[in-house]
Amino acid sequence: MSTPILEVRNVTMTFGGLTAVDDVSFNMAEGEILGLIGPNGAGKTTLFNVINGVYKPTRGNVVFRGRDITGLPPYDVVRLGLARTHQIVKPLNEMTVLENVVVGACFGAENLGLEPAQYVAEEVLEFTGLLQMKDELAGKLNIALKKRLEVARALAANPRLLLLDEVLAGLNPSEVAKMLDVIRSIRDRGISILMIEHIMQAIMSLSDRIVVLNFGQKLAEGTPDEVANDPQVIEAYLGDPEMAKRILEEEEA
Amino acid sequence: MLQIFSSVMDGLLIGLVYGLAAIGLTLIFGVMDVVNLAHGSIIALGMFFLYLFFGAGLHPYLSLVPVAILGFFFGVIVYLIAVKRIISGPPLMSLLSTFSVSMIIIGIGTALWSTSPYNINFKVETYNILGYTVTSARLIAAVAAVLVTFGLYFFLYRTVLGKAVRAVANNREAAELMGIPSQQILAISFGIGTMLAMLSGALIATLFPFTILSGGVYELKSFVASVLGGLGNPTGALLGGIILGLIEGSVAPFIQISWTNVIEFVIFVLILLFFPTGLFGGRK
Amino acid sequence: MKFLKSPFFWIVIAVSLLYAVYPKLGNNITLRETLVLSAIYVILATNLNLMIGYTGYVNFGSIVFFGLGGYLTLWLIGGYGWNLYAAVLFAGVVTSLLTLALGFGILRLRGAYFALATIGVNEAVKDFVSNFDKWGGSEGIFLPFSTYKSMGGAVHALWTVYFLIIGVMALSLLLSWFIKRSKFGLGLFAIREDEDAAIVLGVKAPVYKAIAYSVSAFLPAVAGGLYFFKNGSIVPEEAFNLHLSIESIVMVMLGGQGTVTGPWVGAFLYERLRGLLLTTPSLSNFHLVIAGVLLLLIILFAPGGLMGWLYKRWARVRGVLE
Amino acid sequence: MSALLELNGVETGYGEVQVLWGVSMAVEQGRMTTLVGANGAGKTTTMRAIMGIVHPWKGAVRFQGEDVTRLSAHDKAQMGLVLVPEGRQLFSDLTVEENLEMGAYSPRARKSLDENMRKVYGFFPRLEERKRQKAGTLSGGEQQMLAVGRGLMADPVVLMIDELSLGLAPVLAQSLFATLKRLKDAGLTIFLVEQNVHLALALSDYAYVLAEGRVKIEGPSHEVARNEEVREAYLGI
Amino acid sequence: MKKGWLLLLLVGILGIAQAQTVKIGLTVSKTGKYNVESVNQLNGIKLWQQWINGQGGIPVGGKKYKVELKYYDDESKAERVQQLYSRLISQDKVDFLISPYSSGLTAKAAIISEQYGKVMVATGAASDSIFKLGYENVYQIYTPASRYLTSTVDMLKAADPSLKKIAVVYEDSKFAKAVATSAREYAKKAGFDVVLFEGYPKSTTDFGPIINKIKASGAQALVGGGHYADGATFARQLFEQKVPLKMIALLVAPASDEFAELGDAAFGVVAPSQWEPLVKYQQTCGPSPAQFTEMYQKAYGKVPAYRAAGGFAAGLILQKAMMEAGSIDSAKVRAALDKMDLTIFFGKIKFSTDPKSHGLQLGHEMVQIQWQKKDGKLVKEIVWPTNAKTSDLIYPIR
Repeated sequence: MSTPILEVRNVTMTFGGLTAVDDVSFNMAEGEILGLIGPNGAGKTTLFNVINGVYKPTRGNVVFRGRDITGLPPYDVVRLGLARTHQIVKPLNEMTVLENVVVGACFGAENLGLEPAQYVAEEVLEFTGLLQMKDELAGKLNIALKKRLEVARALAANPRLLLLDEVLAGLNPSEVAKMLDVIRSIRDRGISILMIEHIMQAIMSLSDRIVVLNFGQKLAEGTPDEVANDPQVIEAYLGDPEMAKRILEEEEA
Repeated sequence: MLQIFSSVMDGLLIGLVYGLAAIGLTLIFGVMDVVNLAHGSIIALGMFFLYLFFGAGLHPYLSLVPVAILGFFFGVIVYLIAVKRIISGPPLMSLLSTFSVSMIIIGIGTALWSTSPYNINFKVETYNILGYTVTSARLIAAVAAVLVTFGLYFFLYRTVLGKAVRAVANNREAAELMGIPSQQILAISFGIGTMLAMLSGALIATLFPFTILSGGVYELKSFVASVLGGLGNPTGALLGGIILGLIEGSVAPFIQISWTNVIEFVIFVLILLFFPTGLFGGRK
Repeated sequence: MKFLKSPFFWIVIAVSLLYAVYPKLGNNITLRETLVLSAIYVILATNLNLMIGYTGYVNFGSIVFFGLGGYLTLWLIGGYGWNLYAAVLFAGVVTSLLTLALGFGILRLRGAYFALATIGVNEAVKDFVSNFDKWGGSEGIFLPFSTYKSMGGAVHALWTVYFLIIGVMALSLLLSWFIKRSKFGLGLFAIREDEDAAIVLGVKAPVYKAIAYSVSAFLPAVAGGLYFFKNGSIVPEEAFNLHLSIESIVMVMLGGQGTVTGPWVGAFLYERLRGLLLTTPSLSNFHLVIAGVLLLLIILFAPGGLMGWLYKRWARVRGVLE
Repeated sequence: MSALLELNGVETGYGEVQVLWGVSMAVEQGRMTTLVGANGAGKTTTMRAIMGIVHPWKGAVRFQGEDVTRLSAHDKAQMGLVLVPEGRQLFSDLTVEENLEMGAYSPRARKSLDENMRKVYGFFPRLEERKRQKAGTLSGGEQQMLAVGRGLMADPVVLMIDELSLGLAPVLAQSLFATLKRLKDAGLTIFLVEQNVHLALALSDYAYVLAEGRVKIEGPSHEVARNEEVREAYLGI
Repeated sequence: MKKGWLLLLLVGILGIAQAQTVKIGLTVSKTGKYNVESVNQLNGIKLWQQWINGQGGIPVGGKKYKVELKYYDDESKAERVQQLYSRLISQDKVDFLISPYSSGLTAKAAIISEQYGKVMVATGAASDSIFKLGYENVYQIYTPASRYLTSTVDMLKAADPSLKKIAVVYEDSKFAKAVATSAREYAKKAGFDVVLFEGYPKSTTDFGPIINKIKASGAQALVGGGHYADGATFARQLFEQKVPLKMIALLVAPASDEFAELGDAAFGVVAPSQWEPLVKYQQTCGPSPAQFTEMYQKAYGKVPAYRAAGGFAAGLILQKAMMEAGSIDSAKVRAALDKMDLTIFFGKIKFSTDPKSHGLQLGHEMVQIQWQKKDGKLVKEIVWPTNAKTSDLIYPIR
């Protein structure tokens, strides 16, 4: 088997007394789509921040394409071909859509000059269906387009691995469908994807495998089917159907 | 030995007054994240308000009361005109809007009182304690600074309104949800911060001569003191003021006086760089 | 040579030539002295804009560059007999390098903390220089009149300095323009909009910021050298006048931060306005008040400045005036 | 009988992005009403629009028969329309007791401050144990207790809770819900946003399902719970 | 016919030319930090203009030149000074210049006057260093800083030959530092022990640290100071802190009448002054000190301070030089100034012609004043030099 594109080894991240990520390990194969799910506050976004270098983990390592990138600042991580999007979109508001994507292309893996970056950006915008609004200010886009812009910017960096943080949240079904198409075609380009998502239908159908986090710990890992039928997962994430009954019973007792 | 003792005592006494000025600055920053660049000119205004009441025949220490009341309302007005609209904007906006208030105050002040120095001439006793000479004005100013600080603490920790100020500082939206009228509280906080600045100005006026431009020096000292103590932390600001006074007092015997400022500002920048939340913890 | 096709480039050249030629033709010294002041303002505002407008960092103590440049220049000329050109270049380079080093430190601070630190740096330098005997301490440095004689007499020397200052003004504008259209500028704008996002997109923010800070120091330092050479002397309060720092911010805001034309127009208008207020007897007592009210109105109601307002009205202006 | 709290065709959003597209709801006196829906469906925005933190662009909010659409959040809170916001939003630098006291800021609630304080401590004895501690130092569960307790201190006519069990261990969530049930049984009107659909539907009387900023389904909770459509839209399996 | 008209016109022009004017330009700090001093100085200059124009103008080479003053507000700011002096020379075409108030502004103006070869009489500027930069057209009226406190030291030595320890404490400004530095050298030569030599920053209002140092040094007398505000404060705090000094001599502040407002703190304080209304110089031209004082009082309703006298003196000296030169040509007037050696109501006037210090004032001397009590009221008395004194020095004061 070839080297995994990403290895997360025993990563722990604490803030003050709070442990946000607790000894999490998993591997990702080249070309894979790996879903990362778990209740709010389970540490998913923190884990993303550790992987792309926003945080330096308290313990553990992140290895990208065989190279230890633990503690490398995000701008160096992008250079190596690991790009990401943000759950809470961070558009460069006062810049146009095109300029936003040009930033991604300029400072991404290829380290392009302004002019070639322009071509890459236009190509990415076309691919993500944003081309006709390339001269709009990014701050004026609606949430769906902003999400797509996040993806376009990350894609312009020409990554080998893309981290997608809830790119479907807040989109309506037709927008979700469009975004899913975009994600599939990204995969078809040979880019590996690690994605955090809440919309189960989507993540179940897209992912090759799924990792479930709960209270910072890895709760389960496996194919969508395996995970969906794991009772622990159902309880932690979907809510325990028995709990209500217990409350009602307690009340009566 | 006596010189060092005298210097340290002098530093401590004046440091309390610096601390009071710094509390005014840091309170406003703590509650609404606004660095008030009108702070210095407001201090100067406090000096002149005292001068006016003194000129009208009121005893300087009695004049502190109307100065405080005037200061509070002045602060509320400044808040409503210049700060309210931009309070959620980027920091540059509040820096510049308070700076423009400063320009307006200094402009009007210059037109009214020119830039020449004024004095509060009243009877000052001199005491000699173990060879250390101290004037009643300095002692009273220091004591008044401590009393006002205690008053502020009582207000912030023992009254509902004071607790509401802290609540708004902590989480404006949650306060609003709990029925606390946050805009009113912000205006009140700005008023109190302004009042403290004016009071410290008035106390300084009982010690030293002043011009409408005098505030600048104390504004810079307030910055240093509040950064030392951690921006947004009133106790820290008082301690920062005392430390500043002690630094001034204790280095004086050993170096040329004119180097004191260099030392102060170098400490200021170093603290900002290496302890951005100050020595006693401030807001992030 | 794509820039040769841009109307903006030619506007800068034309205005600078007009600045240079007009007073010379009429041998109008008064106008020259007025324009020097206006040019210095443009230089300060334009370079400050690289930090405030492009990078989003509010530098309240930008005047420290101007003052340091002035001190280094006069010290080298007065003490070591350097010629003016070598001295101002050296002053510019040294100031830039010092700023670069400083930048790696204080640019870790954001928002109000950075602004306060820059005030602290300016005041620390001012007080240090006031005590620094090699630079004359509080007495400052005075140039012997013979310095001007070696430049073909004082009249000639002062004209030369004037042309140089106009040159620095043109350079400032062109530099500001080139940066805006460069990859470097793109990185800075990304930092201004959202530094964390920029870092994640691959912008080496710490390095970019420090370089922008350092670049914004170079031409003001050169201008400081020229200006104080023209004055023939330098003292700490004039060199590190915090007020002028803040006035520069007003100019940037007045014209519109983040644009190339904004600080230029803002500086020009501010100088005119100040002049008008000061020379009108009924207003001169209130010039500070009027300037303050004006600034407050801009902040409260037109935070984009003049250019922001123009862009909103006539989007096409953007194509000609950067 | 007209409802205690009513929304009529409320539309709102952030900047130019519209989130709610004509939401109408009614919260009846003495009932527990719940609002469920996917992430991003607009539940929190609905709560914020009711309070006036986000201003409704169109439509009206009526409380106790009065149009309160244009009132500010603190005015509504003083009238007894109280929201326990998502993410707790405690005054982390204030002590537990001070937080509770701030809950009772409005003149209406301050009258019964002591009595309410006793009640809250009765519900959450842990809070009394820690009343001198700063709120920021509490554990997640204690913080949620304090958030609810602070809301109760306001002497609410309607208590709105946004994401009660978010990020809480199941045991803690369970005990909080048990408390909520007791409050409801004591006659308090509750309006709940909850991600744990099973629980929310099992405990509440009436439910609204929100999707894409519109109310998709409404009805008595036990009916909504049996609705396959809901399971599909929300749970995705 | 036409020729007749032209002739008439020509005669007309010549007729006007007969009543000639000489234009003198300067800037005044109507606003800013030098406002009070500068306006005082202007009052003196204007008084001179009225006085000489009242006599029909300055008699130069058989013609009479009326004096026209042209002045602008420099806001006490350097950048305005250069702009305005350029304007005075190139646009207003003035014939001669008088300096702005203060050494700092004068230095800026000097560069402009020098590059156009215009003569500038400097008043209100006591710096030595301006005159060591190689200027050829600038002439100083005031006693330069280096000699400000030297006569104070002489006076102290005369009053108490046994006193040894003195402190020199000065404001850290160009002027005061220069004064203090030369005072220290002079005192050392005179056999004093300078136990403390220290500057304080310009904006100082709290002299506590300085006073602690003075006490620790064991100094018996103090010379120093800076400008008005700091000097007054310093004197007050020295008094409040009961510092045991036998003599206190401060620059500038005690020379002002407002100093009396300090009350008991003012008592005994000594100051060097450029000029006092009570001086008894025997002038060789122009009004006597008493006449000047009377004229000034009539015009402005108050006793002239030395700055006003300096203003008048600046005009008078320019006038004298023009008369000597018999021309208003700059080069000739410059030559006349170089040769000048006379005594006016302001004192003796003689300029250095050494190229290394051209224009520096050599002749004029300071007088020493002391605040004393007469009938319970504070009054300024001249106590030095002995031939000019109105009262004896009170020594020691504490």
